[in-house]
Amino acid sequence: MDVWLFVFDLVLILTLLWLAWRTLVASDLFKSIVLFIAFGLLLALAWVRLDAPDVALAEAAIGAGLTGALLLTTLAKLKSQSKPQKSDHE
Amino acid sequence: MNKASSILLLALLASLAVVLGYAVLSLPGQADGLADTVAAQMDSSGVSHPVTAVLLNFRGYDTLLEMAVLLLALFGVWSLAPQAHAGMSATSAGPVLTALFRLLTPVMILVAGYLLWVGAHAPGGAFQAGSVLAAAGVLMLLCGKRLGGRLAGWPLRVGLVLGTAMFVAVAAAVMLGGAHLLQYPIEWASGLILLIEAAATLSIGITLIALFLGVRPITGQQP
Amino acid sequence: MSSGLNTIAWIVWIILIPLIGAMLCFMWPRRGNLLGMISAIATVVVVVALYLQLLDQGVIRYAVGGWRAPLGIDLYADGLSVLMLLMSALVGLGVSFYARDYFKQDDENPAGFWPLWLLMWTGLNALFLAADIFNLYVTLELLGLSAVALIALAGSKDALAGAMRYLLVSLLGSLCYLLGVALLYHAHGTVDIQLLGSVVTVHPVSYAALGLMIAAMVLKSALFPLHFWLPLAHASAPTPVSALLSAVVVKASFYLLLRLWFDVFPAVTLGLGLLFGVLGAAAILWGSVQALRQTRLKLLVAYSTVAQLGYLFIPFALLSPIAWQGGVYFMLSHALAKAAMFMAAGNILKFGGHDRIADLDRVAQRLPITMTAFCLAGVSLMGLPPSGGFIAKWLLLEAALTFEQWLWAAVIIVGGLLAAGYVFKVVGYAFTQADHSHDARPVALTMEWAALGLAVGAITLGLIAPYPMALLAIGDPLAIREVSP
Amino acid sequence: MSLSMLYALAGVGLFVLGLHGLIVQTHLLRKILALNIMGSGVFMLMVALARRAPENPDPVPHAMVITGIVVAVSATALALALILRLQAMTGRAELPEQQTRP
Repeated sequence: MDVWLFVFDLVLILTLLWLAWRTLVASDLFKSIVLFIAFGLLLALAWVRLDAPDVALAEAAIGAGLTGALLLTTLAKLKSQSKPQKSDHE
Repeated sequence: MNKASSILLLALLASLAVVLGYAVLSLPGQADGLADTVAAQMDSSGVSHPVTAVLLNFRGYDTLLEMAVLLLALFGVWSLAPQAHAGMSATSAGPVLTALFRLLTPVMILVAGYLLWVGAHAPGGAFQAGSVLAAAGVLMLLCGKRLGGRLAGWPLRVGLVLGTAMFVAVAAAVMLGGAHLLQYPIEWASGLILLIEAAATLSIGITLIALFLGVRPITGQQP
Repeated sequence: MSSGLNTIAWIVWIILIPLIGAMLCFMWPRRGNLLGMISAIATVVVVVALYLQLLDQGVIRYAVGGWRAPLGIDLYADGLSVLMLLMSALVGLGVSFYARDYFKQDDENPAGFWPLWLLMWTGLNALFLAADIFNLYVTLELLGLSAVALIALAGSKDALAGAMRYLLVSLLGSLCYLLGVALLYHAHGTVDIQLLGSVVTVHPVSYAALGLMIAAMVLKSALFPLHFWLPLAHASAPTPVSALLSAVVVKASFYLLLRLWFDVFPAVTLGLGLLFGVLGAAAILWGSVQALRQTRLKLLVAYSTVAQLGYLFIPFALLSPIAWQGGVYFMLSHALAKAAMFMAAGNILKFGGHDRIADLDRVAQRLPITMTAFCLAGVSLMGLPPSGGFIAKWLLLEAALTFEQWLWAAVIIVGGLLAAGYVFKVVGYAFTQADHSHDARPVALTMEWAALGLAVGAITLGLIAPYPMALLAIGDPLAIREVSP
Repeated sequence: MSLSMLYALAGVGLFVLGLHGLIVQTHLLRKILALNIMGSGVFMLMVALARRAPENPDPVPHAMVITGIVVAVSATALALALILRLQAMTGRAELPEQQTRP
């Protein structure tokens, strides 16, 4: 195996794990979602490395793209819903 | 959660990770699963791209049920959601973004068509095409476009159901000739797969847009 | 004539008809009740047709797409799967009649009860006929997500929280299951149950997959102490949905557990059975005591489900063919009795506008059909003759006594006594006058008769025991023939 | 260690990480994110092990994962709609038993 490719894979995997962890513990929900979208995009890269271009396309479009958009609109709606009651950042 | 129980949880999860990791490492290092079996039957599948052959032919029944799951998610969201106009508030995107999105939309629809077409012999297919279509729709919504009241009723419902309905119709129609469910006649296989995929692309796109909207659109017939 | 009918692949239509029905109800919401009832009746007819076909031809294996496993997906019907299909068909028919009057016609929302319920029925039927563990994952999701949406239809705070908890539990279970599927596929290169059964051996991967998949199914079957999500979800759902969830949906994951136990992992399950039995016994005792303590009728019925599900796990510890027969019979009679009981509770709730047990206020005189249904269902839950519950407990007791397992016998008997306690608690209040009376709202007659019909079914099961037993023997899914002398 | 085993172990890692998040996080949106990460872990294991013979990757798991991704987005959409309704009704996007003090 090519050493540089191996290093690349290792960095990719560690970044994915780090992003997943940050997504779950980030203090701000908006930040969480953005990290999750980044996670999805890097995951698509991992699929390419694993010779699964079909999965990569589906992941980039559905997994990262649409799920991300869904999460962001939901967060916006959650915030506008809770505004009338009390200021509540989460 | 207090400190003791969180440490206990970490220990439990760490041992789960070790057990699962050990199981993974105990798998044979060289194995190609069903790759050869799939390759042997590619000629009679109607397409030349293995993943599409598995999704639409060999394991087409899974895909049929999966379309039903997508439809189910929409039913669930509609039964939960309030009724509202089918659009975002008009101020979602600034003028520059709006212009950019206007430009992007036709390009994305073209990309969706290409992905659908290319799926027969290269990476791509209905799900990827449908989601690109949905992305185009979402951009249009962000530009302040709305679904007219007349389109929001019956035509929208047809669009949502079309993919699953076409899949079921083709799957059942081939049984008229005495074949099994989803057993396409070889000479028609590629045509039927394209037909199913085209309908599925449209429905997946529309369903994902409707899920993004998250409201039941107000229909035209209403007083 | 019979040969012509026998060549039709009913097995496929059992899955397609409710799916088509769901789409039709979505397209024409104004005709929802009519289209829904037609689909429900057609589904029942097709299930009966498959039953007759099975009696005629024996076990049926059907290759979807004409490819066979491992490349394609097979459908498989034996006695156990057809028994489950018949059970869901009976309960489903009763629920369909009941729901027609329960949900008011809603033109504004095309995605109401009928499309969701018919998709759930699709998922159930597809699950009972699946012979492929990945296909089973898709059917599990179909089932879980439709159940969530149906619970949330009630719209109350409790229902939404119950639905949310159910969704989290259901998705967690599905993901664990899917990880097990992934491990098994990569170890053996197939996802077909029959092929897997012949190659799964003692190996780390087998144990990891076994643990993940069994844990997922135990979580979804709400075995004590993993039942925490069940009572609120089942009690706060709309009544027809409560009936479906308690009667059929939890049984679907138990059915899958049986399939995994007997067909995929026969080589590696040693030792787990006793644990299941102990947890089942704990569920019987704890669930019954909780049921006794409830002040709300629907919650009482839901906790009774926790207790009754415990009985299903006793055969794992007894490991005798008679015990397995008893367990399956228990599943059938509990399905009918519990559906009837939830419907009766729903009628009482609708009638008085509340389900506080202490304020039932002579409901027995005022809703006699409903109360009869409640009592008959109670008879089956307690296990009194001549009900289906009696036969089931009799078989379980026989198995326990043959092997001199006194402790299990005691648990079975005490569970019956506790069930009598909570049933009579309700019946007692139903005959007494409350301190202050409430105004009552009318209950549609079909809703009363649907409950009574299912309750009578639960009793009748006690009189026709040979037929289900003969059906269960087709294909020998519970390995009864091998073991018995 | 081969590439596919490395990624498969990463999949196990994501699964367990997500499980931890699902258990300890109280906000429902985070629980949904956690479930999605768990799902990604399962998908990664599935796809990674499909290319243990790099010259002959197995297409069947790829198809299964595409199915899984669509199922995941369906479940996520339903969950988000449910969270919105729950918050509209109770003012909080948490389950009653896990609510932190206001």
